[in-house]
Amino acid sequence: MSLWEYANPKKFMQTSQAVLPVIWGLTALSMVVGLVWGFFLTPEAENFGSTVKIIYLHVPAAMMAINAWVMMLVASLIWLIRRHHVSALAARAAAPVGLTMTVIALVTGAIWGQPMWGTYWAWDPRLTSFLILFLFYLGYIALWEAIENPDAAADLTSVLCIVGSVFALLSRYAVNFWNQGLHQGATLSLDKQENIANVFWFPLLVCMGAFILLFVALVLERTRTEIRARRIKALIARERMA
Amino acid sequence: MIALLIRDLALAIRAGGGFGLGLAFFLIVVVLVPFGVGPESAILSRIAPGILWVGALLACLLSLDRIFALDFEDGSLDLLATAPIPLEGVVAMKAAAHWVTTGLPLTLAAPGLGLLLSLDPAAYGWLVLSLALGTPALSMIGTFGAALTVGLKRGGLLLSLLVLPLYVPTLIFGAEAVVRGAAGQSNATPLLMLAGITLATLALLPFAAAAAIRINLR
Amino acid sequence: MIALLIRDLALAIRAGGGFGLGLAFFLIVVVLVPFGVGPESAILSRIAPGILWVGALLACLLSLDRIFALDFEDGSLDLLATAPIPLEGVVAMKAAAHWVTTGLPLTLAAPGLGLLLSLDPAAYGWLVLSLALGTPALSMIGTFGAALTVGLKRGGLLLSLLVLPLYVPTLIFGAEAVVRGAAGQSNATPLLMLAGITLATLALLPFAAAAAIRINLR
Amino acid sequence: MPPFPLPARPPIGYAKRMDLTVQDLACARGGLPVLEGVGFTLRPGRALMLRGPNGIGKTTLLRTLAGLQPALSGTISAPPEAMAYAAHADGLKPTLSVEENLRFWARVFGQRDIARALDEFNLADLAHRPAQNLSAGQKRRLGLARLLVTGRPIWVLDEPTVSLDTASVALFGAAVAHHLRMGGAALIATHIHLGFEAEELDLTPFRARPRAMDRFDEAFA
Amino acid sequence: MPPFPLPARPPIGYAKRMDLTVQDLACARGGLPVLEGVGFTLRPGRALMLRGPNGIGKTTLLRTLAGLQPALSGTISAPPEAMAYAAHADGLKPTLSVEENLRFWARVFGQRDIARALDEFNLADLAHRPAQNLSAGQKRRLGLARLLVTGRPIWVLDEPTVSLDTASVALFGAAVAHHLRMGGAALIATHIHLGFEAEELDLTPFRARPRAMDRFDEAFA
Amino acid sequence: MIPDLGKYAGAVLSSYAISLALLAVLVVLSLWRAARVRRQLEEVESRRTSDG
Ligand code: HEM
Ligand SMILES: Nc1ncnc2c1ncn2[C@@H]1O[C@H](COP(=O)(O)OP(=O)(O)OP(=O)(O)O)[C@@H](O)[C@H]1O
Ligand SMILES: Nc1ncnc2c1ncn2[C@@H]1O[C@H](COP(=O)(O)OP(=O)(O)OP(=O)(O)O)[C@@H](O)[C@H]1O
Ligand SMILES: [Mg+2]
Ligand SMILES: [Mg+2]
Repeated sequence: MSLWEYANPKKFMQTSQAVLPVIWGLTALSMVVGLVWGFFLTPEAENFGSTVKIIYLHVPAAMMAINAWVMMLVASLIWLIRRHHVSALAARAAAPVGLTMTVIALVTGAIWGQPMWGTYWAWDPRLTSFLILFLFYLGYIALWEAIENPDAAADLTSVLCIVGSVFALLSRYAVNFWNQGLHQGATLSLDKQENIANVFWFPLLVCMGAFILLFVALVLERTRTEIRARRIKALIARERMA
Repeated sequence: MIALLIRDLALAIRAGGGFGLGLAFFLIVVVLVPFGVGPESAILSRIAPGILWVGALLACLLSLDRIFALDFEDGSLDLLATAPIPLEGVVAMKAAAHWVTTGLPLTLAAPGLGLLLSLDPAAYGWLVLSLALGTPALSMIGTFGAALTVGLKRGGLLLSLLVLPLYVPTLIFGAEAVVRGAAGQSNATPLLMLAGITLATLALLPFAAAAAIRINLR
Repeated sequence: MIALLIRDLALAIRAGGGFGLGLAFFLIVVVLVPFGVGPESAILSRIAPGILWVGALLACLLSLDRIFALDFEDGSLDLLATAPIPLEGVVAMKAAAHWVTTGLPLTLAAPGLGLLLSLDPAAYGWLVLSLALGTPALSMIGTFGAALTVGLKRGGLLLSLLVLPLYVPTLIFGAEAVVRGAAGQSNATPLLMLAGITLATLALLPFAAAAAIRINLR
Repeated sequence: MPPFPLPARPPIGYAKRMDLTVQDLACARGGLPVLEGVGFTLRPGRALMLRGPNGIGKTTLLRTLAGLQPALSGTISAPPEAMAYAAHADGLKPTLSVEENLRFWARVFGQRDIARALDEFNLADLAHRPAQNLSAGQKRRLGLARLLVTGRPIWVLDEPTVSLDTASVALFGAAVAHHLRMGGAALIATHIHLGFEAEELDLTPFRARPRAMDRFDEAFA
Repeated sequence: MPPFPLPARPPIGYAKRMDLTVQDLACARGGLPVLEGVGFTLRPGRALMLRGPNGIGKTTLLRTLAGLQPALSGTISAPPEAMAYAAHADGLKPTLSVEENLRFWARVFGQRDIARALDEFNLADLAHRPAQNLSAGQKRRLGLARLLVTGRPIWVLDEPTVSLDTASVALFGAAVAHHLRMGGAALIATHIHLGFEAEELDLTPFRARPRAMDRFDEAFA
Repeated sequence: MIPDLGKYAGAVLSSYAISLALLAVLVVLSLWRAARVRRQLEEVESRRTSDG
């Protein structure tokens, strides 16, 4: 059995119906565990004070904001190459989720910035590229909303997503070139696990897992909604023709 | 295909100043900024390269929706799509016409406007060079955005929303090239990047734009 | 006449974000400026009030051509001109709809964008107040400009040219009110002037705009 | 909001039967006289077909009558407020539904009832469809239905049956007939036969003659 | 300027006589099937009138044939490059003169001669008039004259005689007749009689039937 | 119960509040629209089957 079979709407509806309750359950569980652990049960960090607790929201949200765009890019490519409708609709479903994640990362970062850097906003490269990502999400969603023919909208947003990805990468490089910033780097790098104490690291891992699960759950749920909406549209049109 | 370029230029001239309008808008933005920011020349000269680049970009932006919308409304685009010239060529010609009517005049006029903002004398050459390298990319990217939104009535604002993020790298490298050049630092990297962006967009975006138009017409 | 206001608002919402787009453009302008000017917050905070006002003005400007052009193209304007409501009322309603969809959201969003430009904390209140007082004038003046250019295909750029000079007083008093307010100086004069401009344009321009439309229709 | 005059003119119902008498009318297009010496009378209950080759000035004449442009000279007995004008552009908003479009125009003209208009032009099935999803003929039907919600006695129509199929032309004919029976009148510019009887007026004899121009003030028509 | 492929397809002259055979064609509008099972053959020298009530899908069918939108299924024997499409919008630039408009389209289609086109549609007098100063019917004549400068054998026309007076309809009929004599073919959607003989095809039987939809994958046309 | 957050309490609490509120809005809107669309679909389907 090929993996592509899940791209069949009917198969997708069946499978997602079966797994969704489980995913929602796991999401709730891990979200509660991660956030409670992070918020109540972790100590303060040396140079961050209690603000370190923001990390449990900030980092997972930032991670998912980027990952959501990558997922949309992949889904767009699948739609353009293999014309699986579910793929196009999944990209559409993911965009508002990614947008929300971007907003959360921006807002928590801004709030964190006030005590740490003495300002809500600085034109740091990472912050700036997030702002640009936010604009890309807005444009992508606005284009979906603006086009009435669903297939044309899927095609055009896919083209935009691909071209936009290239320009987003380019912007990232340009912004780095433009301003070397303040944002946390290697001092607390997650890549070098030695630098972050396990007390912070484990709840953070749980929170990242929770955000991933939440993303999957929301995208599945919203894709199902989009498929149903398409079916309603088709059925009403048939009624009209009859 | 050349016929298309000639026609577009003729239309721009007939419309009563296709050349002049973008320029005039540029002028006005540059004039408005001192009204908003205040007249101190120290500050103005500090922000001049950036404002000039942002102004050029906005002037470019404002004329984007003309690129295809008129042709779409009067049916020309349908006819061009069925004509024996490749749509990619049509798109490239449209971008070229847009550049000749906006990017080129903006580049030529920028030094004059630099005066108004007390631009550092050392920066004039770099300003013109960076605009000359960067504005073709602005036109081409804008043409792509216009192709995406061609079916939409008065999609002008949506068009801006789609296009402006795409303009970010060009703007950054452009302004940076002027600032560094004026400060006597090496600005080879931003200039090379600018040239690279222009070449890459000119080579690739016509295909994406033509695809978008085909989708929008059906 | 209320029916017209309601319809225009409904159209703005249906069109997929009549409210959102002007706002998005405002955001983008504000984001672009630092790319051009550089990230130093001292400079940004110095030019923030001016840039915010210029940005609001440009966002307003970009949506002006929607005011009458669509109604002209689809014949609605002919029909409205022969309908039993005075054209002056139509114009006023159009300006009101424009303000609700752009001026109002811009005013509300301005403080958030002030953050991005490290606006002086003392300036936030004055920024909102001056925008609230000034944006109705921007909409009304813009409606007048749109009425002047209504017959022209894609007269967007010409429209900008006509309207921008008319915007200058509003811009100067608006930005000045913020700057003085933030510096703790008295800004009663610019605020009064702003209010005066708004009231005068609201009282007089509908007549001029209606006359312009009548001329353009024949 | 600025103060503006409230609608001074009361909507004129069919109750007020109204003659349309045009005398020695001259009208111009793009600054050049197109027609001159046009005269006719249209009584309540009658329809008049305007005929004439392309470019003679039918559209110009109708726009002048509807009050959209001033006449060069001559008199028009009925005020523009008595006329409902319908031209090529139907004044439809693509994103509004058929019903919303019609309801809007009804409210603008101070009317309430749109059911009859939907009915007479067989639009009830399409009532909730956005106007942008209509075919050319369906749009046109909606544009004509608008006439019924204006409540005005004199219809001034410019090529009303463009894009209509035979069935729809018949609907239109019935609507006009009903309008005439109620005491209305209709002035219709068209090139084709509409399937109902009416007087005809050929505009060819009224083509404006180029006048001798030997004084500068005559350059300003 | 980027490198782009030069026009690979040579303009197809009437010399190459071409059948248009359509088999079992289905086409969609706004993502919904409108027509299905459409089939006909159009031979050189023949004209075919498409008939059908408003909204049946004539415009959709013609756009599909002209290559502007993909067919859902079915085959079309002639390539889009053999067809000249003309619809409601004439593709005219208001600020260019009649002659300039025509010359532009001639160059785009690789032709030179526009005199015959001006002549056949009686546009010679208007040649230097900007298109925006034309009346509705004059614009339409210019739009039709464009067909003559495409040099393409199959004309695909959507309601070509809208706004035309009787004399102009006759000009159009003569132009079509000449085109057919030269070995061309014409496919014309219209609601009215055009004054010359042609086979007719009523599209009503091909209206797409709502199919049973009980599986989700069928929601996607 | 709430841990002592010191002088940063405002920052930490507000970022938690805002983030959770945003997530809640997203989840609620998604589920709400899902339910609404499901209901609509059922209605359309039943209309179809009852019509024959
Ligand atoms: C609006 C402002 C901010 C934005 C948009 C932002 C964005 C990001 C992004 C994109 C990441 C990378 C996540 C990943 O790759 O997995 C990140 C990580 C992180 N951010 Fe922020 N950030 C902001 C402000 C702040 C502030 C003010 C602080 C604290 C002083 C902070 C501390 C961190 C830490 C500790 C990490 C994880 C370490 C790392 O991956 O390098 N951020 N943020
Ligand atoms: N702006 C203009 N300047 C000069 N002449 C114009 C202008 N606009 C139109 N005309 C001319 O005015 C004349 C009258 O045009 P009008 O549209 O009234 O004709 P019409 O009788 O409605 O024709 P049709 O049957 O083709 O619609 C035409 O000959 C036209 O060429
Ligand atoms: N975007 C859309 N979405 C759904 N249906 C549409 C859309 N656009 C058009 N339709 C419908 O598709 C059908 C075919 O339209 P088309 O324009 O091809 O008809 P037509 O035969 O040309 O009619 P006419 O004689 O009125 O021009 C119509 O019933 C129309 O309502
Ligand atoms: Mg006419
Ligand atoms: Mg049609």
